[in-house]
Amino acid sequence: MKLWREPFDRAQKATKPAKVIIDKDRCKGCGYCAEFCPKGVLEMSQEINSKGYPLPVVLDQNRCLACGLCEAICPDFGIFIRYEKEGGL
Amino acid sequence: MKLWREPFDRAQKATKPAKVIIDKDRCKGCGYCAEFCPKGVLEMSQEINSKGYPLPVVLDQNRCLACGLCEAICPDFGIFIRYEKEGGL
Amino acid sequence: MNGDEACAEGAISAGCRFFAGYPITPATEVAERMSKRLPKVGGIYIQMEDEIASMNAILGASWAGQKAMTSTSGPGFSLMMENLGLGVMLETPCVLVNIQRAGPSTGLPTLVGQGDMMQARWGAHGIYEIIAIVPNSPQEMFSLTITAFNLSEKYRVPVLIMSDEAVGHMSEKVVIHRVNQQDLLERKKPCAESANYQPYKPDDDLIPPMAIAGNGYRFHVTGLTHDERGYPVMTSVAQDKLMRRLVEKIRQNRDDIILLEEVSLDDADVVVCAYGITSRVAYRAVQQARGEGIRAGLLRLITVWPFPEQRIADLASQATTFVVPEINYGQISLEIERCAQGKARTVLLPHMGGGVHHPQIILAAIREASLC
Amino acid sequence: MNGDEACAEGAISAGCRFFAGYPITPATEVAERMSKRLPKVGGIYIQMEDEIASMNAILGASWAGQKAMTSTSGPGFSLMMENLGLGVMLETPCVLVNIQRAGPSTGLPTLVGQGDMMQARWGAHGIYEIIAIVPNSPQEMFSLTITAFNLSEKYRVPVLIMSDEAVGHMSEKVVIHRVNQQDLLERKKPCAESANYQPYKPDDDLIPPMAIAGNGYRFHVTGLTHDERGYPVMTSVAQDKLMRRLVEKIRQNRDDIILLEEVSLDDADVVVCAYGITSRVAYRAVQQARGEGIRAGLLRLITVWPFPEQRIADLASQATTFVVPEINYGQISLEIERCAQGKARTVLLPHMGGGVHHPQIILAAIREASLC
Amino acid sequence: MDKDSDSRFEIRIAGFGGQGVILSGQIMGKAASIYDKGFATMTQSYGPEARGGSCAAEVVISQNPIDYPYVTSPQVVVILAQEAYTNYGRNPSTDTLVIIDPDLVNPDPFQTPPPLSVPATRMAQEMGRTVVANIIVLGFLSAVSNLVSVEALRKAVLASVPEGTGEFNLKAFDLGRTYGLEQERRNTVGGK
Amino acid sequence: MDKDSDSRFEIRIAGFGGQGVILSGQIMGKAASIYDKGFATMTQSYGPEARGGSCAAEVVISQNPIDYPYVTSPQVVVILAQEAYTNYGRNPSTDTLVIIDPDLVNPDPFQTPPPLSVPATRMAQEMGRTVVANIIVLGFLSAVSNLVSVEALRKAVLASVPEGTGEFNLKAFDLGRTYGLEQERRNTVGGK
Amino acid sequence: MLDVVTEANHGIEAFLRTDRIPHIWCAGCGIGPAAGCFIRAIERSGIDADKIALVSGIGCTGRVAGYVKLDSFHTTHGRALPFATGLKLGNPNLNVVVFSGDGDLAAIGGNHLIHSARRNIDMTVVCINNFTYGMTGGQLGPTTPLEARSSTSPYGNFESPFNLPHLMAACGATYVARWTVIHLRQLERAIAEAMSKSGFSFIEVLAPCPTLYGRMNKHGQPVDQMHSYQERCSVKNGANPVDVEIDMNGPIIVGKFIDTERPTFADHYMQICDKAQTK
Amino acid sequence: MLDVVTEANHGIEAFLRTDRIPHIWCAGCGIGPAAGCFIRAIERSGIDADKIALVSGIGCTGRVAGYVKLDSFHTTHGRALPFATGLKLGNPNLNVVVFSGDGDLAAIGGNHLIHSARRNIDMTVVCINNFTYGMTGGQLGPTTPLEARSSTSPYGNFESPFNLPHLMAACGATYVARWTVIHLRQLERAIAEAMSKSGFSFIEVLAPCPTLYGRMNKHGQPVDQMHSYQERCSVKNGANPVDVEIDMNGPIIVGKFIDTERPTFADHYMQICDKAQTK
Ligand SMILES: Cc1ncc(C[n+]2csc(CCOP(=O)(O)OP(=O)(O)O)c2C)c(N)n1
Ligand SMILES: Cc1ncc(C[n+]2csc(CCOP(=O)(O)OP(=O)(O)O)c2C)c(N)n1
Ligand code: SF4
Ligand code: SF4
Ligand code: SF4
Ligand code: SF4
Repeated sequence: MKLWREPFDRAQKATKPAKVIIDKDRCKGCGYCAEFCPKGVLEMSQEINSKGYPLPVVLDQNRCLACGLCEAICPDFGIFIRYEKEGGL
Repeated sequence: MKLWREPFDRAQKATKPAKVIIDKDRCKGCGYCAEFCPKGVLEMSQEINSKGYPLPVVLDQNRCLACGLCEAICPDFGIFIRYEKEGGL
Repeated sequence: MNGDEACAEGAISAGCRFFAGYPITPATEVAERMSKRLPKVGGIYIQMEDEIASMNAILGASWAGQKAMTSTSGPGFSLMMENLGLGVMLETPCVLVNIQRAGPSTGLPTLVGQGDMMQARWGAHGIYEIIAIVPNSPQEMFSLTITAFNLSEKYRVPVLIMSDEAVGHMSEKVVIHRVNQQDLLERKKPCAESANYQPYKPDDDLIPPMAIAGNGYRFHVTGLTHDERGYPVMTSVAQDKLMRRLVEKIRQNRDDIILLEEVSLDDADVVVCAYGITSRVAYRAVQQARGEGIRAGLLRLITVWPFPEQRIADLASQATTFVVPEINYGQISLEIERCAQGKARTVLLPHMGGGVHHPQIILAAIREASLC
Repeated sequence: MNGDEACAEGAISAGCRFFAGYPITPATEVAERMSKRLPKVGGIYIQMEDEIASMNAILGASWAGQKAMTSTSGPGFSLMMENLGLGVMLETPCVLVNIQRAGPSTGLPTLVGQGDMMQARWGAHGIYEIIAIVPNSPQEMFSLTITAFNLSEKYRVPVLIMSDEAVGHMSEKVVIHRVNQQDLLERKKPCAESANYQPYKPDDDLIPPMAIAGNGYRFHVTGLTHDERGYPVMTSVAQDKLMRRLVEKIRQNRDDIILLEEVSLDDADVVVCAYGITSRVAYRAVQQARGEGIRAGLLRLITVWPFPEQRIADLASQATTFVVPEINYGQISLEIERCAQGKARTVLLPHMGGGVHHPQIILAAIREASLC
Repeated sequence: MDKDSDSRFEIRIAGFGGQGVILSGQIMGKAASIYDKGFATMTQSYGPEARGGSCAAEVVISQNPIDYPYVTSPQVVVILAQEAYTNYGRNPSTDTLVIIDPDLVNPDPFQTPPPLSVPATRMAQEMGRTVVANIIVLGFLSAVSNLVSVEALRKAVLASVPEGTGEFNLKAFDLGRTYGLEQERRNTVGGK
Repeated sequence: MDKDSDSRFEIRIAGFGGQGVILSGQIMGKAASIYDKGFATMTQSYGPEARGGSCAAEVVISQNPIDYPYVTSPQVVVILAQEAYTNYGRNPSTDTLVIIDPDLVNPDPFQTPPPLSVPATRMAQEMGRTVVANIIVLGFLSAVSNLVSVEALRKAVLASVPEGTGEFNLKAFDLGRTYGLEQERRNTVGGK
Repeated sequence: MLDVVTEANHGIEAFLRTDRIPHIWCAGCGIGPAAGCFIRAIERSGIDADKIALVSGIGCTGRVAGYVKLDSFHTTHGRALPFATGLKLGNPNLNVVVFSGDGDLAAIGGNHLIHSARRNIDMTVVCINNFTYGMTGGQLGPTTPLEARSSTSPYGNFESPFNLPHLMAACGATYVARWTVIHLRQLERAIAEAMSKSGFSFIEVLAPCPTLYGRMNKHGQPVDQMHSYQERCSVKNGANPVDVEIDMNGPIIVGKFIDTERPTFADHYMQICDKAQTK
Repeated sequence: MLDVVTEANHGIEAFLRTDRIPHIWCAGCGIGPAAGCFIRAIERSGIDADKIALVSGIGCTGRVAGYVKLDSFHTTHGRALPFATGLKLGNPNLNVVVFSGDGDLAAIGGNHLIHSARRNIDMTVVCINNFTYGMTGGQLGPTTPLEARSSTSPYGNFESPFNLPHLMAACGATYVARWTVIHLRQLERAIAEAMSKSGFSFIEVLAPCPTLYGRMNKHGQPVDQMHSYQERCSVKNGANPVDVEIDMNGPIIVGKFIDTERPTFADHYMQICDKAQTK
């Protein structure tokens, strides 16, 4: 079931290159990030962490808008966007 | 200083013969009865009761409308209207 | 069934049809059970806005004729204190359950403590005497709750059930026996005609019959010091008369009220005195000590308030030492020390809470005491 | 100036610049005086919606760096108990004044009582130790309020002033001496850099330095059982460590804290032990007894909590009897009985409240005791 | 220890709330302790009523610190209500001076010696402000006894009444004092 | 007095909140005390978390009334979280049977005897409802020990799960039991 | 003709504990007239007085429970409402009236007030607003207008007061009115109406406290405050509660602001019981 | 590239007590996202974080004080507001934020809530409304919609809930808004706005409690409640608070309802001090 979604300030962020990082120890597998990512970048996987919670995986990093929604909605401070420095590391 | 006054349901009560009775032990001399009687039936006097409170007196029983305002406004349940039984006692 | 649930069942069996409460760990299950059960038996479950309101609601319900109960734990118990005093002053039957956790303040909400024992006696301002009983198993949570209602109705006083998280959350088989009507005590009803009824005119037993609202007595009750008519009287004479009666109606009936469990005390040199969950640990230690040939015994306080002064005094003459394990930093041990009058030593074994004593600690204390 | 007003003046002199309260007879005059004085000295007077709020507001103000006070009487004192516990747990300096009236419940609101003495010690749930002092004149209401602030800042604990209506409403000349800055104690400030600061890491004296809000420490405090970082730790080990420290920081400093007034005790056979207004009545009775040649003396408890156990024990070895007049049905007398360990008798002279003992009653008890 | 007994004087003022009973006591105490440089203690008892309940002030005055602060055998008793008379005024010890307001108290006609009378309430009413009745009583007291000095009393009155009403209160004081001085039987108590 | 010691069995189940640890304990207790007509006590300890905090149930089973209700030397320990393993599972006494969920617990490779394993969480996930993991564990337990009778356990499961889920839970129980019976090393404890 | 007050010749005497009168209230206190209105409202409503339970908290107003001859409960400060809730739910046949002060109901008792209204407990609350705490000597309360003097705001009040009808409206009270003790018949009618109606009713009654609030705010004589009401009040039935704030000297809107219906706590609860019992 | 979370690469880490995370909240609990919004609001507002004091009561939400790295106070159940009042008045330079649960703030703490709003104490209150008491296991609370299940309303809820924005409006709060944790940017902006503004601000945040409220009310999966918000919410800034009631399954109005100015307690008090000092 996929519902209407609100892409958060897509305009500003869409161009910045970014990487989605998941902290597996913090994640509790609620599925918000996967469910509400406006571009379907994430998906819940069969992998479970040490507490038995299922983990999300990044399906396709390139689709990511760097909108920050997953980071903001994650109840566990467990996922975040690492913006690449201009010109790389 | 006499202000605007509201005669309470004068219509119904005006005809009944009545007598104003003051319980001197209860009265604390606030002056409400005298101040708010729509017909000026009562007046505060120089007489004081056993607690030193000045007492109201009935100036003219005949002016009384038996509206019941003094009875209702008295904070001390100290004044009341005794309606005469039809045909007297 | 756990202890909390058994307590709720005991209340239902005792005829309690009104529960007002506010959730708090580890007492919430009492309320939860009541919220399931009461609508089925036509009783009222209401969740109030806080514990103060809960306490007052059960007082009101009691004056409407209901057997009423509330349950809480430390923080809520503290909040109930003022109006527990009102209950005492109005002589209102009701039951207040405290499933003790470790405090002070929010402390360890999910873990056991026995730190509110003195508060049960002294937590409200002013002069009063109270009844407090301490179950040590789910089965007793059931049966002593019935006892609590009975005492409360009989003596017209709020009765406290001072349980603890360990017993409240312990699951054991509970036999819910049908309670005979004659085993349920009810408050005395007034026989005076309504016009002559005086709400605080006691019978010879110091307890006044109790009218309830709505029956034409047109009575008045007040938390102010009052006379037998229930009218406020602002004098030390009225205060003296009222206070003595309120206190004496409990003190003079100590023998009827106080429940104790005694194990191997006949020849005991070392008396372990314990209550609630700690008594079950102590039991094990006493067993072991006996196994080692030490003349140890267990005095388990079921009733903690009024305090069994006489029994302690008697044992003090017999034994050399009281060993008092409690999950606090010394409360009931102080009372024992007082009543022992220097005739026997009192050894406190404090546990700060969040767990129970290891039986070895009590055993060690018994051993040491037996050497004195 | 009456005792209530003198108390307010003492607070101002001690540097108190925050008062939160709720009116209640006979403590209202403390608040009234504060509401007049504080705006003049740039302090905050706030009348809260109830006593619970008042208690919390002074805790908050204390963490904002203020010396803060509230005042109340029995019913309000009962309501403050839960958050007095929070004050203890957070180790928050503040002063709480109880002008005792006769209770329980609403009781005799305008008349004297001493029925909250045990509540001062045991009124909140859980494990704690507290400081409570009892003035017996308006002058002492002034000076002991300063003492209360000092103890509170020094030991990081709420300090109770357990006065009574008689002293609170008694008018006597009060000398408001200027207090030297060096006679005012202030809480220890942290010297650690903010990054390393641990709000509950004690110094050797068991008392942790206290940061206040807004200074970059980014500290956390909680009413849950916590470690030295102030973080909740839900174990009995953490509870044990914390409770022992909170209690011991008071108990180990008994000698510094406890204030007693002793009159003619050197050779006393009969020791009258009293506090607050009752001590002034007792004084008269002891005088008269001495006049009759009886070796009577007065031990006046200025500090009631922590209880002067040792002094009582010592006197028990010297005297035959403690005579304990109190305006309640026996509270401090129980502590005396406990500490006397059967070496001296304890005779309680209860007064239910609404007035003070007649000196003759105390004298009669002294006489009788002297015959034993 | 027994320092205060020789110089100790006790006064009880009893009436009902709203009459300024407590204030009178405070003025007495202030006069004695602050302006006469002695010691004084005032204790009070009152009911829950803001007005009209019975109410009493007990003042103890001494040259020495006062331990026991209550009145047991007063030298002066001022009675401003019938109930108070029944409790305190009817059976005084022989050396007690009893003062009443005759409009508020109906004394036992056989009481000996008969109490002194000052119709303070009526006098105050005539002055236009019943609240000063208590000050009139103090003035009267200053005339018939010398427990505290007149000067100290006047100062204490001034220091105790609301701002702006000082003069009016002193007038009331003087009225009471004049009335007292005019009374034939002068019953001076207190040897100071 | 010393009635319960000979017939006493102790079980500890430890994991984190949300795994149904307490419920498993209750089912064990109910099976033993109600359906097997013995005595049982379950005590619990847990943190403030609704989910995810560490949590343990201790069950004592006996033919006689149980005085001391805590576990001191358990015959069986079920471990469903790493932290619980560290606390309770790593150093059992030699006659203690340790059962773990290998997806949640990384046992010490040198532990002897190695703990029994049942991947209950994964099995439950495969059944479609992770909540039945605890019931799978009970089924497993019924296979590898005989502290309580299988029949009593099944009845207790039925009496303890939400209405309408009975059959599903029994399926889970049987799954766990079958898995247990299939395990090569059968370690039966409890002499009953 | 007899000049003594007997029950026969004075209607409300039958409802007074005459053995306790004279009462403790001051000369000109507005609590007495309000209590009188309550008594006449009982008569007017025709409700069986034996079934009325009267509950008060602590305060000058709280004493009403002691003077009116009904089953009457003088509880603790602020706690009349939860006590009354217990009474009402404990015996649904009772007609429960809470008569107490603004401090009692809205300061310390404020939480119970909003929750009782929210739950729509079937009771009538008469709240005497004298703008101060009377019993304790005239301190600042949650209804004291800005700038007013009180014994704890000697330089003038610095706390904005509640608009009680608005507060009650926000909590879902089904009957909300405000009158003063000069509106004697309206007040009597309002109380009768509220008592006859099911649901939570709240009547704010402005009443003089000449001794304290009056004296400290230039209304030293009892009649002064009454006159001020006369001058400042205008009746506006159905006024939006948002608009009925009271300040120190400005106009005062009185009237019946809300009179509506919604299921009471007991109504809802009975449904639940049915459900539980048939389950 | 590093795959570990460090303060450098994750903006809000600097505001978290990372040594306490993972936190105790359940999978999908809405408190976390709300706390995140608060942290980003601090950054957005530019307020000196050293001057912020964070106060919580007891409850799942109350734990926020323990996870956010500010001077933070985890007080007792219901008492965050008076504690915060003391802090704010004790040091007016503090920016005080109260972050707590609906039960904490509106059940046991209801009286403090209405009085703090009335006094217009300058602080920001973030109230997490998950329609239940989370910490104690999902009981009926004052925000639980009628008919909803909870552990103490097993047959459905029989108490009408509060409309919190209306209640706050009636008490004079100067900023009142409601958002859900799906409205992440709006919520962040609202908190920043409220913190930057003087006066009493109240922000109701609807947040899923999947473990308890959700599970008992047919929203067993975390995402279910989020979807329900998406479906039911419509933004209506400036909506009349009277009209924003929430029921079990009906539409929900979110938005900023009130944003106005009036003098704070401290403003009034300072005037009084001036008066007293020149007197
Ligand atoms: C817990 C508690 N706090 C304070 C008091 C003191 N007290 C008694 S009555 C009262 C205020 C009364 O004010 P209000 O309710 O407005 O009634 P009024 O006297 O004005 O009629 C207060 C503060 C008390 N009795 N109990
Ligand atoms: C005086 C007191 N009563 C009750 C409790 C138990 N208690 C702790 S949190 C809580 C409710 C929490 O609900 P809410 O504020 O809505 O926060 P949530 O857990 O839902 O975030 C309760 C009742 C307590 N700690 N103290
Ligand atoms: S939102 Fe966070 S907790 Fe939820 S699945 Fe994604 S990373 Fe895990
Ligand atoms: S209204 Fe009553 S108290 Fe007032 S003067 Fe008239 S009779 Fe006396
Ligand atoms: S103090 Fe005020 S409210 Fe109280 S009785 Fe007197 S006038 Fe009435
Ligand atoms: S119980 Fe509910 S509110 Fe509490 S942490 Fe879990 S999901 Fe959040």
